Amino acid sequence: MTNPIIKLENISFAYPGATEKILDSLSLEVYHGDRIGMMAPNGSGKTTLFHTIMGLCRPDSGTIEIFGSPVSTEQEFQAVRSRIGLMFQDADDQLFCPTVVDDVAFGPLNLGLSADEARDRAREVLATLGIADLENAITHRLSGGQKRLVALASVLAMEPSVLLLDEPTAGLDNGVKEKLVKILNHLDISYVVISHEFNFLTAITDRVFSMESGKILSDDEVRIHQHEHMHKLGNHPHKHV
Amino acid sequence: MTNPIIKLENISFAYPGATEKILDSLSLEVYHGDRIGMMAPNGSGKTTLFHTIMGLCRPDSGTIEIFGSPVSTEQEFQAVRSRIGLMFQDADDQLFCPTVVDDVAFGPLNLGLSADEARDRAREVLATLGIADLENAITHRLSGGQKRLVALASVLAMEPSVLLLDEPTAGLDNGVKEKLVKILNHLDISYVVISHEFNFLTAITDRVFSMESGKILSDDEVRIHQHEHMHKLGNHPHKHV
Amino acid sequence: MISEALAQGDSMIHRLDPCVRVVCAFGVSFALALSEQFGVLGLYLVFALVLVALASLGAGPVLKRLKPVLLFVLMIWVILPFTHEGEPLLRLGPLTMTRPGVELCLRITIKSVSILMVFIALLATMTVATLGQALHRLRVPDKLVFLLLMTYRYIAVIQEEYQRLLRAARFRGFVPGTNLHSYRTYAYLAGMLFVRASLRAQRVHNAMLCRGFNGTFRSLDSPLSNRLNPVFMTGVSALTLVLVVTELLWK
Amino acid sequence: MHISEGVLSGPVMMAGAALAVAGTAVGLKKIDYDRIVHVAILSSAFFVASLIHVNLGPSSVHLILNGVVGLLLGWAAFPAIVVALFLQAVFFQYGGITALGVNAVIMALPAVICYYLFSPFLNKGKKTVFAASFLAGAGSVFFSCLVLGFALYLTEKSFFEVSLLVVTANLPVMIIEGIVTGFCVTFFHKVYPEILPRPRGRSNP
Ligand SMILES: Nc1ncnc2c1ncn2[C@@H]1O[C@H](COP(=O)(O)OP(=O)(O)OP(=O)(O)O)[C@@H](O)[C@H]1O
Ligand SMILES: Nc1ncnc2c1ncn2[C@@H]1O[C@H](COP(=O)(O)OP(=O)(O)OP(=O)(O)O)[C@@H](O)[C@H]1O
Ligand SMILES: [Mg+2]
Ligand SMILES: [Mg+2]
Repeated sequence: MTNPIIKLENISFAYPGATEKILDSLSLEVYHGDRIGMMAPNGSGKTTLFHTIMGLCRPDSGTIEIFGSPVSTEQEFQAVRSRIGLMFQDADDQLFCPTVVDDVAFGPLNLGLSADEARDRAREVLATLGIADLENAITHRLSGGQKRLVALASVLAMEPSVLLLDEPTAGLDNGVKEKLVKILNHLDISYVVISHEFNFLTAITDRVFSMESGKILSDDEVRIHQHEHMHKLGNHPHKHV
Repeated sequence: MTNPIIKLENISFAYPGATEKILDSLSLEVYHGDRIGMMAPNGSGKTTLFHTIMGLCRPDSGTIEIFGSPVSTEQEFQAVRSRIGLMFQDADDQLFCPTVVDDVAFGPLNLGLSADEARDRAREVLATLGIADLENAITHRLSGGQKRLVALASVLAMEPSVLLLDEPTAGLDNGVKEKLVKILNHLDISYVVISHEFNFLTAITDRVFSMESGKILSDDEVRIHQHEHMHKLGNHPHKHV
Repeated sequence: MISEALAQGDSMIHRLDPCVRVVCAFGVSFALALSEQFGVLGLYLVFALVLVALASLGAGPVLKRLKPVLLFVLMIWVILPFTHEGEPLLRLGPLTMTRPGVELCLRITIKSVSILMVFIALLATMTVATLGQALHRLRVPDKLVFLLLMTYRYIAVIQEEYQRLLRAARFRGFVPGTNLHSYRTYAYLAGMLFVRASLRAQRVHNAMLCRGFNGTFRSLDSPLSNRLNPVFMTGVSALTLVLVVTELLWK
Repeated sequence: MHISEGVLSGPVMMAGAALAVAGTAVGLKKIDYDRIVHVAILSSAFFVASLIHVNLGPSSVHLILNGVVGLLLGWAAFPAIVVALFLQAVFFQYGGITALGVNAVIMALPAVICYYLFSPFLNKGKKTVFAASFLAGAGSVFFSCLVLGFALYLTEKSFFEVSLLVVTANLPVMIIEGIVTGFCVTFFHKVYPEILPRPRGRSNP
């Protein structure tokens, strides 16, 4: 068996000043080829978990190994950060350059590519996602769905080995969701996706985890949870879907 | 048959400077007791529609009647605005006062109530929504779900005759969603709700509309759309829900 | 980032009417800033310490908040005594400390530390929401009070937006340095903040219109009646007056 | 950039307070009810932006950006800056009450001056916009230093060296502010020109 790409072991974390542990001896392994979904209530720590993997929240205890080597200092995290593509919960937070191509090229420029190389890389990725025509569009004037795709492009332009997607579909309509499903199913990359939508998750992942009291719950518990939920809605008059 | 509360007739609207019509001879009638859902792709003009009803976007052509009388000037809109409760897509935009009670009392104060009456009204509404304990909380410290409920409270404190809710559930977990479903099903008020979530909409509304090329589509078309969508997902391996 | 931790307490000062606290803070601060005599300044220092004690604030939080001014004070002690001309007091190798230099430093130190302690004890112990209300009742123009409260309200929102933007930049390999790329990136981040602030302002203005706003600000007034209000007000006024008179007579 | 509490002499303090009150009054008068939310939220943005630290060799300096605020708000920059400084005092104790007036003048007066000097060039070509806003950014910091130095000098003649020191120490800051303001305003120009003031004569700042 190969080594995990991301390996968290007994990670505990509380925000400074807070007493409650958001992550409590949490362990997680992500292997090459994994396509994992994550579905858990608001505030259960999903975003915090992603930030811990990226080295933005430093755990109080536990170890993190990424690509087989332990990371704990800012230098070590900086070295691996560009190989993990994190897509934010809100695409608006991720797009800060004036035009789409500037934004997608921002990461490659930081990786040390020349301006021309970075621009070429950006164009390539935009073409792969089918949004080549947006190249010179002003980022903040894009529609919600377009922003999401550009954010994905700007993450993919770093050529990461694994993607972390934080609620990629919140506020998106079904058309854009289906486009995302297609794109993700065609990308040859491992990913972990947070979403509150079961249908979306099942369409793009092989397993769905949940989180409760700072720990990861396995597939089975999630399934039970879902049945219960659907039952509750069943009490209200609602159309057959 | 009674008169419609809101009646839009042949409304056309384009943002200044833009050529494309966001609303294109759109007509809509909302009657007393109506519980309407609205589900349409991003950028199809749902928020614009709500803003047109409130007089925040002035249509280029067409007529608006609210509570039976035509409105077109700022004065006329000001007079009816407080009787329509619009809940914004982003709760942060709506909660602009420093504390929760200030915010909920802001509307009643503008309606001419005395400070004491306004405070009482605010407390009452907070109690109805089960968040009386938040009264003196600082608005910007609230969690996403709490903000949404306080925004609803601040709209309800105006005692509107009809509610317009713009994506009240975006980014909320199922717990908060269920709470909203319960609250909305117990309120004796007409409303129009925008949401991208079919389950949520069917739980709280009697009909679901959609929008396409600047016009409203009726129930049937929406239902077909949904079936189609579910079918597509069926192609991917996914768990039974 | 912005914390109003000091406002949480429940001391005698916390229970006073905010208007009384604002008026006292203004009066004492200006009287203090205009004093020159060491004796009087010493008394003000004691006065400020008493106020901090009355507000039951721990030494830790107060010292933490005094840190910027303490650093400033340290800096002037290193420079001013040696650069100021006048009667020499002490020779340290090639450097000469002058008496007027030392006196000036001492005066600035006492004044700045005392004024800030008065500020911390009386004003930092209320939330900005309360402060805004107090200013409103003290007839500060509505527009200014509104500006203060609204600015306060959105600082946290915009601060979070900035943190997320910066984080996004760092996740994409941005390492700040002294170069054009870094400055441009920061300019874009700051520019984005202003753009989003402006777009948000439009939405907030709309939200206000929807809730019946028509240009007049109304607010919930909640004066705290407290037996101590007049006592405190009189006490502080009397003490300040005595100190001002002493200062004047001393000359 | 500010003067600490307890440094200024009475007359300087009072003159600063009077000027600040006057500037704020003019600014408030220019803000109508449709614009007040805009001014307030831009003031929050100014507060946050001024906490941004950028590298300068081995150390770092924080941005000031009063030039940007001046260009965006004109006279309304005065009350916006006063409010932001007051909130800084409340949250960080960067100052108290008595120096607020002088500090407001230090930051806001140059902002308004730069608005009048440079905003006419903001609807020109890209290079002109960059140059004008570079000058506005660097210039407002420079003017701020001058006002600060002048206030110190009026207080105490022996502060002359300190004043000179302030100006020279801030030379690199001026350049950084110029560059950042230049990029910032060209950013507005490209992505959201509506935020920039319209050419004067048609509407009031
Ligand atoms: N910077 C912070 N400081 C203190 N507490 C925080 C901070 N960020 C998040 N929290 C708290 O940590 C908990 C977990 O937050 P997190 O954002 O990880 O949840 P989440 O599962 O991503 O929720 P959501 O579904 O709403 O995105 C929440 O209770 C939140 O209030
Ligand atoms: N202030 C504006 N100026 C110019 N164009 C705008 C403005 N606001 C919205 N638009 C455009 O109008 C169209 C409709 O926007 P609207 O916000 O009404 O869509 P929506 O259906 O609410 O979408 P979403 O589901 O993303 O909220 C979009 O194409 C948008 O880009
Ligand atoms: Mg999250
Ligand atoms: Mg919308």
